Amino acid sequence: MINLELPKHLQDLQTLLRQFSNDGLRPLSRKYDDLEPKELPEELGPLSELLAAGRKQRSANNSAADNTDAESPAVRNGTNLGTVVGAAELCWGDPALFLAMPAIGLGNAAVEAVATPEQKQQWGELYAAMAITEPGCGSDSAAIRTTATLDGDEWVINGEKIFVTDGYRCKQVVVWASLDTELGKAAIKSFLVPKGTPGMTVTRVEHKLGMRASDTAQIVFDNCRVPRANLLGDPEIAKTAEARKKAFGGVMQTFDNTRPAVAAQGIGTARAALDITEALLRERGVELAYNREYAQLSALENDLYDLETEYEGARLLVLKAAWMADNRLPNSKNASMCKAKAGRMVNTVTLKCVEICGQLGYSKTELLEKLARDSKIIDIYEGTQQIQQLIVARQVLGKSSSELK
Amino acid sequence: MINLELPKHLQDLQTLLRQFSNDGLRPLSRKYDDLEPKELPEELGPLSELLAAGRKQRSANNSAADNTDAESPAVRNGTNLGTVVGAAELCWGDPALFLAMPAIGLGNAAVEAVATPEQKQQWGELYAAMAITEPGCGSDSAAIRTTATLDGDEWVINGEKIFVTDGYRCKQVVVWASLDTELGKAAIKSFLVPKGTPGMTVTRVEHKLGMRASDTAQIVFDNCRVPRANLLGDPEIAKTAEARKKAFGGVMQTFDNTRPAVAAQGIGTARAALDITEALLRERGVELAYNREYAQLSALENDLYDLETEYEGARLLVLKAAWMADNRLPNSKNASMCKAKAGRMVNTVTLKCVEICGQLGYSKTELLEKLARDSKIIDIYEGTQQIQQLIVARQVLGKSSSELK
Amino acid sequence: MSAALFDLTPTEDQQMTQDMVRRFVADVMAPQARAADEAAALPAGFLDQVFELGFSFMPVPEDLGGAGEGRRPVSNVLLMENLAAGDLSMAVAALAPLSVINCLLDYGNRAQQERVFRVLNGSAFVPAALALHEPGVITDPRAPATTATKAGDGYVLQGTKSMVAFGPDARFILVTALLDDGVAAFLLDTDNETEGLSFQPEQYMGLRSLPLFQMTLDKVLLPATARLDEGFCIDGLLQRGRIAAAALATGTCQAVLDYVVPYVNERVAFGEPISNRQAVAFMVVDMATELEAMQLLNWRAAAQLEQGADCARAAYLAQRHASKYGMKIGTDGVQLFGGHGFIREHPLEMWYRNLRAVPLLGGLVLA
Amino acid sequence: MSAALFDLTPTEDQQMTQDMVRRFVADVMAPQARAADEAAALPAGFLDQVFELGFSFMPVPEDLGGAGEGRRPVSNVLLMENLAAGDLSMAVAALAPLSVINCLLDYGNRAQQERVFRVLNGSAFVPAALALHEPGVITDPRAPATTATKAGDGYVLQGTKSMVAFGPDARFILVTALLDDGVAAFLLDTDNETEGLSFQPEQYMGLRSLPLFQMTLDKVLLPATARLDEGFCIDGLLQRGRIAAAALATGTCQAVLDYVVPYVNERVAFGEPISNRQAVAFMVVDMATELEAMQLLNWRAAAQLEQGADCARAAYLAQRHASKYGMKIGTDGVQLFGGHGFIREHPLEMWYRNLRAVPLLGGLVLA
Repeated sequence: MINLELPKHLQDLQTLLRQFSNDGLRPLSRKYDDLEPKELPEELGPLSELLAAGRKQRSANNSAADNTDAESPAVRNGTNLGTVVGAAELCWGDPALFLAMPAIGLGNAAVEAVATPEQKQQWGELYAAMAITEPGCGSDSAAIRTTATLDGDEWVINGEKIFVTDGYRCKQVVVWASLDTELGKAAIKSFLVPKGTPGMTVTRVEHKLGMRASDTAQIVFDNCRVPRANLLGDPEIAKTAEARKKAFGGVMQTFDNTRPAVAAQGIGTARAALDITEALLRERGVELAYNREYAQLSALENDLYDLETEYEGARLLVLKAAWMADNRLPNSKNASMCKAKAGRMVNTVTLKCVEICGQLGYSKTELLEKLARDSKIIDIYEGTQQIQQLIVARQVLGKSSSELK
Repeated sequence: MINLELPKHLQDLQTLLRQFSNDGLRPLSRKYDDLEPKELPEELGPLSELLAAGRKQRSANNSAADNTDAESPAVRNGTNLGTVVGAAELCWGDPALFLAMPAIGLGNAAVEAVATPEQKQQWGELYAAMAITEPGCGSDSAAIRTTATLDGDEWVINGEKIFVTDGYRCKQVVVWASLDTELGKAAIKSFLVPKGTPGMTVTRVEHKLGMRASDTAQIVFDNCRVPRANLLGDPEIAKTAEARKKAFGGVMQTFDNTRPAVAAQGIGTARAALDITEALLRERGVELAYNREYAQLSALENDLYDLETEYEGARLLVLKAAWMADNRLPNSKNASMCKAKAGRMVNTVTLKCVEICGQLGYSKTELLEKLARDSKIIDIYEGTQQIQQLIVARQVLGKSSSELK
Repeated sequence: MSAALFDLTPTEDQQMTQDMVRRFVADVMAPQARAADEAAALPAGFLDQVFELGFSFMPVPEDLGGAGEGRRPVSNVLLMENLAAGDLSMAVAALAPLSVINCLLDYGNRAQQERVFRVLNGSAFVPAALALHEPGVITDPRAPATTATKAGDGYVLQGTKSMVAFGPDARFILVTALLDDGVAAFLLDTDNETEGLSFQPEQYMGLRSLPLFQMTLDKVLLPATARLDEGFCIDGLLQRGRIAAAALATGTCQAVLDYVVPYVNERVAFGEPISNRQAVAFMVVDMATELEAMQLLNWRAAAQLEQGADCARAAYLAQRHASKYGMKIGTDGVQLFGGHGFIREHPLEMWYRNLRAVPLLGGLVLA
Repeated sequence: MSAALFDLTPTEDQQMTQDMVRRFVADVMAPQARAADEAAALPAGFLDQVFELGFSFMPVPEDLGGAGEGRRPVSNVLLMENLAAGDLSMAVAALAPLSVINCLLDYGNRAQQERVFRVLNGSAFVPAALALHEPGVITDPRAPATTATKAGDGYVLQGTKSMVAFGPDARFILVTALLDDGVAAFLLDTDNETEGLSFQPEQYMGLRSLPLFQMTLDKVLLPATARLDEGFCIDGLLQRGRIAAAALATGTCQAVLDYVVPYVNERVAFGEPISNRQAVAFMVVDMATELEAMQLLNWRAAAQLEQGADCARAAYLAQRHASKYGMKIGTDGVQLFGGHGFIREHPLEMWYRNLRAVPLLGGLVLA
């Protein structure tokens, strides 16, 4: 039955996280944006544990409400929907602090998916960064030049990675490297490298436009050796063209699943900017009533309604993509659609809110200018606007990547 | 010295044509949009003659003011600037009737440029349509499949042309045909075919969204024979790759010169829509004063200022491209820039004016809905938005057509 | 409670109805749309075929001669999407009587319902229409220029309405008017109240096959029973109109997308299908993306309305999105076809004209 | 009359000045811009180097110690474009005193001009600034919250201003205030009128190397001679600000375009330069197109102002265009660089932050 409201257990989650964001994150926003610390903001450790504890308790109390595990129910509102709802609420608090929270990233997910219990035990507390991008490759993951060569029972890794979120603060790095650069995508594998492994050096921590509470590192691998078992997943290189495509497709699918979650960062960040703007304007007598005709509106109202429209459209696209994943419907197209739309939406919304609020919007007195800085990367990382459009285009038009480049 | 106002002789021309448009064209607008006649609207013949007479007299009186022919003046405001100013004013009157005026099109220009006095005498009164597009080729002129084969002293033409403006009403057709379809662009030549030549048949006159006072024809050439001398320009096929490129470049340059003129249609059409809209709103107390801050504006005012901004930006780009041509500055980039901008601007402006004016905008009571229909083709013909962007991109980025497709 | 889950699956009933409507659209509507637009008239027999489908019968209570399915905004939205994918003008014509029925179900009293439902669900299609629009450049349905004045037991209506479907052929017309600083609604029965009532045909950029009229009310006297009960709420009515407008836009845009995709894949320029170019492909991506967003925004509004929740914001945003992106999809459709989009051989130019009507459709149809 | 021709050619003088300024920009400004932004301070010695160039000296009449070139809005616009191409924050700092001079040339009396020009064209750079902005979310320079009240021979000013360049270091500050329902302007000399005057440093998203302050006027008493003559016109002042803002945006956008073109041609992804993709190439085309339009719109306004014509519409449209497309170019610049645009190694992110200031720049600089 068509219903686009969130179920009670997710509304409860929103309420809880909204409070957490408001009381826990917002008070730290300006401080860590100014500091741009290399180290993890000290409050984030305890806050993350609080979140994790809450998650554990909720899943104990509410397993009936979160019906993912129920026996083939007609429709599921499960982990994926919960993830996007949660990410949005925490980014409403602060997108940079959300990004900086330990162990929420792709790296952990990649390890959790394939590591054996013994490995996890051996590797210790998991706080893994994901190292993919290289100076010569942006969205073109297949162009990776970092290599891994088997020498006895160890992989020897050489190469340079940039834009590694958590790269400085993490305890492990999951690094993408090629077993044979001649063989293209199929030869790309991921390896877990614990911090402190000789040959792995963090050579720089970036200074950034936004997301400054989070660390973004450059990491060099110089004959860095890890045990053979640290290759995550299947060590074989696919032999046939078909198998190669499939192997890389598997790697890329990790992104399909995370794109709605990244898009959700845009949802929460945009909502924060709209809420601040609307509150400031309410003090000046501007109230959105959602009932007047265009010709009766002020420019401010009209523009805010436009932003609300873009916001709500993006939000529902994100919920749909997550809902499809929960219900095992193929969602690659929708995942990219929602990332593309949310990425451009959050940039438009936050920049326009700064403009609408004039001097105050541009000033550091309010968080609007910060949100407009944080927002920009959401349209870039985990696949730029342009890459998402390519993915959607190929699916809508039924094209291969050689036909539509 | 930087000055972006028009010189007196062009302002006088504007005043004159504005009156002509208002008194001569506007009263016919609705009539011929409704009728969608195959034949030339009867009033257009006399009106065109009136225009031509005025042009002749002005050039006699004002040759000092139009300084194109003056001996190397520092700066020229000549034919090109005059053409875009004139086209804009007449389209302010009615873009469809402007397009329908006999002998203003590309065909005449092409003949005037190369025909000998004897040929002109022989061909009689010139009212030539230009036949380029074919069912299988849109903006890709190089893909032309119509052929011309020399048989004794005659060219034998075979093929099918579509979207020929004036194709039904004209007295001659200038048709693009290939001497050898294997040789690509370099083998494309243009031929003058007088109406009534056996083998040339108008097979259809299109029914259109807008520009309905103008005729758009489909013409079939079935062993259509014309004298050898009816090939316009150089009959040789360039031998080297370099020479071929140059030969086709010459053909394409015709478009460089006409693009600002087509863009000017967008300027006049948009101005008409804005003037009607602003007059209607003035009656309701909305007046554009160009002095209030954003936060003090109504949605209507704010949107109108946006449209005025788009309009004025496009208008100045058109004037610049024409001014460059008058002053012999290479303007291919600017010609495409102004066509691209004016094409999307006029579509945006006219459609928005319809929306702004609500019931009245959508109704046939006003001309706004007609302008929104007429406008769409301006972003398509003589090179679509996308083709113009390609041309600009190749110049800005220094790319060949094989690098940037 | 399973009903409270986020869900995008139509019910089985809805799916069955959709299948039926889609067959009707493919067999009856789409093939006739172009010719009807050219002729500026509905295809002969179309309204009777619509009547056979029984839309107007479904929501009416059983004791008033209907199927008793009740008010179902979500089902209405699915119906409207599907019909508009066939043709917007024909869809509005088909839905106008249902809109009067929906309005009476929400705001009419028992006597009004009985009177109207009996006639509209008789033995053939009987035209009925809303009269919410007024002519002019700045109008406000929340403060109409048309006035109602109490006169004895009844009311005198004075003013001019615009875009009234079917005009003099409409048996019932629902008119809004300003009464004592508030907006009231009146049910006008053209069999009885003809004194002072006149109609003039109107012509528009699009919606050409839909007969639209200006209606002049010159001291038209209505009985007290014509007024909709005090439960009437203009904001509620406008919300239902916004949802209807967005649904109609969604259907029309779906038709554009479905028509455009095969064309850009087949059309060759510069040696390749034009869809191999990013500028073309990304235009199609934007179409597909905003079409999904348009539908989701509106489904949310309709579901809220159906659940009795406040749908003001969702309906407002849905219609704004549909107005903006509906027109964008309309003009991009023509653009992708180039010169072929500009000629009336293809339906693109018709969709372009019709999609400019989206901001006005809420005055003609209610979800 | 040759002057009446449409012409886009700078005069020879203007061309010579442009060449000089461009060298200064390339040698002095651009190389220091990034570090200044990080340090949130102007580079040491920069203002003195600006003083050497003599901008503030040029328009001042000879008998007041200047070069006597007079008010030249077009030349000012070219200067502003060029300086902003080097760095926006440094450009605004360099131009703030000239803006006070321009204002006094238009609206000051002889005594005011003498007093100020002598100081500003002394032996070193002396800061001076405009105080038009007020803090808050909805403000209106045509109806400032700061008030002026007549008190004896003079005026008492009460209120708060924002974005005052140099703050306490500014020797002269031009303040607007509401006086008897009209906006009046006052020349505040911080050497004399310090009672009730206080400053608080402000921080913004961009313009970081420019020192900006909130200025509180708590019953600040000004002599009658501080008021600009009755010729003062707030709309005229705002027009001059709009033209300045558009010129500064144009220069900054030019810097973005110049930086982006080689990058997209060199950066390889999926086996080719990214500029071989239409989505990238067309983004650059839009940048180039709107940059040209921005410049032309503003040149028209400046030329009208210089010719004494009404430039209200042209200036208004120029600033609207610059605000909208300036930000678009700013964000597209970052987008084209992807992750590299987001880090402070490249100047893209600084331009992104600075270009969001365009709607506010008219309160800081006058053409």
